[in-house]
Amino acid sequence: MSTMDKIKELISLMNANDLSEIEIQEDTLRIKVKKTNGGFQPAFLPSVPSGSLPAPVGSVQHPLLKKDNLKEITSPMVGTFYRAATPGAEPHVGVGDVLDPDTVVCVIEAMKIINEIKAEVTGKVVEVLVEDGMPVEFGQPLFRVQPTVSGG
Amino acid sequence: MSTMDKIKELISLMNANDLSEIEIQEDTLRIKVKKTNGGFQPAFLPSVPSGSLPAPVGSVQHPLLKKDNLKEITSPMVGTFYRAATPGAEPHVGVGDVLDPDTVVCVIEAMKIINEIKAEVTGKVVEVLVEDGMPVEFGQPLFRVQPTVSGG
Amino acid sequence: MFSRVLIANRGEIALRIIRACKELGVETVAVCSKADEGAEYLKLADNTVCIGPSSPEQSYLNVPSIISAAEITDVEAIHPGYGFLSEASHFAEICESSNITFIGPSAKTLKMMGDKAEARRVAVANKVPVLPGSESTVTGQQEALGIAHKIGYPVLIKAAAGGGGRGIRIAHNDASLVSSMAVAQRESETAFKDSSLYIEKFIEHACHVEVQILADQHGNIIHLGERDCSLQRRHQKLLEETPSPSISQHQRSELYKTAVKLAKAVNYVNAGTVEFLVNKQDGKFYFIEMNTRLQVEHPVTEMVSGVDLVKEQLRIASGEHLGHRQKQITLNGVAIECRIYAEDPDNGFRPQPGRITVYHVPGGNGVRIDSHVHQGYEIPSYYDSMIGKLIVHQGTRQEAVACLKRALNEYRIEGVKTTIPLHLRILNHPNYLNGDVDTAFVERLLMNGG
Amino acid sequence: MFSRVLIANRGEIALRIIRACKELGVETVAVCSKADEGAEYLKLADNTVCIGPSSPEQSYLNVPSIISAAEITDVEAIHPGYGFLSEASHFAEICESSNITFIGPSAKTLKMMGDKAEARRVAVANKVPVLPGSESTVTGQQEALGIAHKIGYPVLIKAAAGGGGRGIRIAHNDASLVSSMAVAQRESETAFKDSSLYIEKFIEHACHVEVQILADQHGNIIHLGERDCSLQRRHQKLLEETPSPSISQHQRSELYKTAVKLAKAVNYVNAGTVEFLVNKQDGKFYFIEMNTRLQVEHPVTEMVSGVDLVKEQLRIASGEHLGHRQKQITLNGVAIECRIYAEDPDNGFRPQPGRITVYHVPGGNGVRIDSHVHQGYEIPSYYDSMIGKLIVHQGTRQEAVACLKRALNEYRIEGVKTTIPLHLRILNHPNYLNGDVDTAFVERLLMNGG
Repeated sequence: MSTMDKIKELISLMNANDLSEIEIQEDTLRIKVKKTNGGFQPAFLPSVPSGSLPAPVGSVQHPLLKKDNLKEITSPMVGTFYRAATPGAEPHVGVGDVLDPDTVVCVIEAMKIINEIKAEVTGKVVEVLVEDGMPVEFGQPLFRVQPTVSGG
Repeated sequence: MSTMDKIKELISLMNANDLSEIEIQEDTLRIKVKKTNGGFQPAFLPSVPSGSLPAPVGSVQHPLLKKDNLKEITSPMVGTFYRAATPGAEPHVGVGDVLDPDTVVCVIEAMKIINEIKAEVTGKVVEVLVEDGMPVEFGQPLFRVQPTVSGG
Repeated sequence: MFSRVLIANRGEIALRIIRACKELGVETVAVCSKADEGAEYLKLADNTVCIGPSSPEQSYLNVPSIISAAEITDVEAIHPGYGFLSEASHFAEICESSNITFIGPSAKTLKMMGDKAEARRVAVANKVPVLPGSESTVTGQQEALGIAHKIGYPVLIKAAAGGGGRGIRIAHNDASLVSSMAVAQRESETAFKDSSLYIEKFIEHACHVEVQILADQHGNIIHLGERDCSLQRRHQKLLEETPSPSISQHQRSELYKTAVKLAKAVNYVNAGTVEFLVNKQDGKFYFIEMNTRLQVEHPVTEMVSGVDLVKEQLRIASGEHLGHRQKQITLNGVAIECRIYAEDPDNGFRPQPGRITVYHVPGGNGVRIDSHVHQGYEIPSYYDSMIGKLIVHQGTRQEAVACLKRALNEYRIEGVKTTIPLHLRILNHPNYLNGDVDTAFVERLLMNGG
Repeated sequence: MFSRVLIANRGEIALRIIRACKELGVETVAVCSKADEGAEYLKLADNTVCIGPSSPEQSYLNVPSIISAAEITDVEAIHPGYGFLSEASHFAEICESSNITFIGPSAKTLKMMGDKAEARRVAVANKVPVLPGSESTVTGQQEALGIAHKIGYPVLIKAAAGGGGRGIRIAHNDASLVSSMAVAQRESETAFKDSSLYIEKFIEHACHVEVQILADQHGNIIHLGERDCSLQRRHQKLLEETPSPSISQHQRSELYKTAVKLAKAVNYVNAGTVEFLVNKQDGKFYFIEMNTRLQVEHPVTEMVSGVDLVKEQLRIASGEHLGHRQKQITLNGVAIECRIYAEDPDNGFRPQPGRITVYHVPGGNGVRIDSHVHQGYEIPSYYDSMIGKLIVHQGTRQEAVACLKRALNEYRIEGVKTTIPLHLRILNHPNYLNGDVDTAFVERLLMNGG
């Protein structure tokens, strides 16, 4: 078995068995296996569901899609997301549109200023993740894009 | 057995035994097994070393001896351990003495009352664990005995 | 002050006493059963002695073993905590005869106030109002029925040697009196080796208000205000607060006067609590009993008075004068305590022994936590299921309730179920917020589902 | 009162403000950087907005992002906590122009008191004693040397825009003045984009005593006693207490009067702190600066006064009258705070980011914990290394020290090293016990080895 295969098998073993650490040393054989530490990640009770910031549309992560090398365009700022520069106008982009890095995909209004957001990726829009007029936070995924040049 | 098979067996051992860590080193054999800790056992800093209760003589456990089916005679009460009924008298028993269940092995003084402690086991005294005149707590090992009838 | 003290108890109250001793520079000897051996809170004591197997009878109630542990560690005094041997006059007597100071009242006082019928006689003799009922202990059925007919149903049946809500039953008619008596006597015989009972009038809408007393060996007696412990489930306290939201200033000062009068009459020494039942309909109050020990709920008094009751107990027992005069005591703000039990609310609040896999406690302004547990702690099945107390202190009752709610929501306990959701239900109930509660409030809440 | 407030801060102080808001029934919006995203304390807020990457400049100091977060969540007010934007007048101005209440003094006050030279002029004009030194900011070397020669060495070099001990240096002669100035200016330029400094006389044996002020929008100003913050390491506070063990009753009341006079002179509104240096040799005191915000060490004042400073800040900012008059304020007992830092004492007290694998905090009577961490918490490397504050409250200083020691010994933290052993060293030092400390005490202690 190759080293890579061994590592892969170890990782799947870890995932399947809730381990946190495996250590091997093969010459005079040294093995170390560690279970995930029952310590707790969530220290506090979950608070009431958020009132003002609605969950972004389709914000649930799709690991399978992600594996298919989809890229996300995320918000570089906090503000209000608009698909078009002016109310009633056509959205800058929609599903199926082809983007180059300079394509303006939306605008985000912050402190009364309209900021144009560029794709910064080449590809095709697969999904629009935020509804028009909704607030977005820093780093929030806005679009999911199938890149045409390089994989993720 | 292959390394991978070894690991798999170790993992199933861990799952079956609620262990958090196993460490093996095969040349001059090093094994380390850890029980699931989850949080932590020692919740508080260790306090200052105990003042009044001295560590009993030879109270450090000898796992190898234990494996050899040695039995312990433990204290059934809190009090002061005396090897003889009266000061200066011969100890009830010593290393090498053969005991039957009714043999008085020592006395423990509690609340000014002298309590005779019986062996409750058949065998030969291998070790006396507490020095004459020292305080003992409930369950504290007093003698180590090699049983002659049945194993541990 | 003593140089070394043995703590004849376990869990949170043992830790509470260890902490007080440490702050006073007193060395501590903790005792433990086999079930508690190795528990982390014991490591905070200077010394630990294992005194017996897991069952309380063979360990924390095992007088010879505890006395023997005290002798081999050469302590000067024993703090009994609450429960277990804290009100056992024979234990206090043996301490006295072994030249060990029992941190509490004298064996004589324990005996007098521990016998509820005797306590009642003392109260009556001192013009302290008592509930209509049997004047001494009752063992016969006919006698019990006669009393019940005289005072009228419903009546309360109490084990003379009971405590902590054990051995208390309500009877609404002759049949239930007869059957309840039988059960109560059997229970009491098992728990306390004493089957004598007494019977008193049961007040349907009452609140439970108790006054904290401190008295030194030199005749000084003060009170530290009251605690309202009306929120009970199966006669076991769940939430306590001070001041009581149910009584007037006039009632309050009457209760204080009465409690101090009674304590003086019996030459009371050390910390004690005089319990009263207040009839919410006519405002009359009645002496129930005197608890001759530290109470579980003592922290609420500490929060509003700034007086450390356990340190005071140690000072009093070592012969010091009370450090505070009555007029120096000011009671500031409101304090509320929630007793957190490891119990399964979906299963009749059955105690849930087991391992606490996640444990994180609230903090911040006005929050106090008294607990011996930690992440990874294994709750033994042999003892009380209380895993800790959350106490808050704020300027007003409204603020205290708000603080308590936010603190309860910060708790993070996994591995065992707790009474935290029940506490939140109580705190969110409009009647609780209005101070409109009585001793049956919690049972009514639970009967109304959810 | 506001219905929704945004908290422009992180860590323990963000949690402190969330708790106060919850207790007042105010909805909270927490903001966070990418490094703090998902942190457990954020889940106690009603809402969280990620405002930028991990670096403070792009997140917690990012004004447009914070204002934008406030706008999309429709809050009425912003609480800035301490540090970050808490004393930034431009931020307060933008809040004002965006119709968002900045919870703190006006932008004008922030600007005036934030400019140390201006603050000094205001003090002098109001006959508040100040240290001999530069009357305004200094940038030139010759000017600095001239002042140093006039007031005599040693002198202190301070960044005009500094805070939290940053940008402070001592010079004992011309050469060290010249080199220290260069470093201080470079540091200050990087940190605050402002290289102006000022210079003042350095007092060798001084204690740092500060007075807590509360003022409403209706002209009512009160003080809540002082805090002694002499125990510092690299000009960063380590342990704070109230009352100060170093000043007399007379000095105390003089300090209170002076602080209130200054606050009145600048029409101060909200919570503020007037800092003084007290010369231990002649007892004279000097105004240093006014901190126009909540202080890290505010809990010690809360413990002795019973006043919740954060709730008061919210009340004041929402236009309410002060809930307390000066004569209603009584300061009870002694409170001490230890700031627990995740730092490696064997490695020059370098901050130790990393995962806290074991975390158990002390509890019991008189103990308060303010902390946002928990078992499993990952300390980010971008921010302050303080992981929590332990505050104790007792009747006397001796009791407070005893309580603090037993509480520090109950802490159980693994995965990162902390300053707890250093705190214990301080508390066990005879000079500390005697109250014989000054601002150089800790440095001397550390120089005297292991």
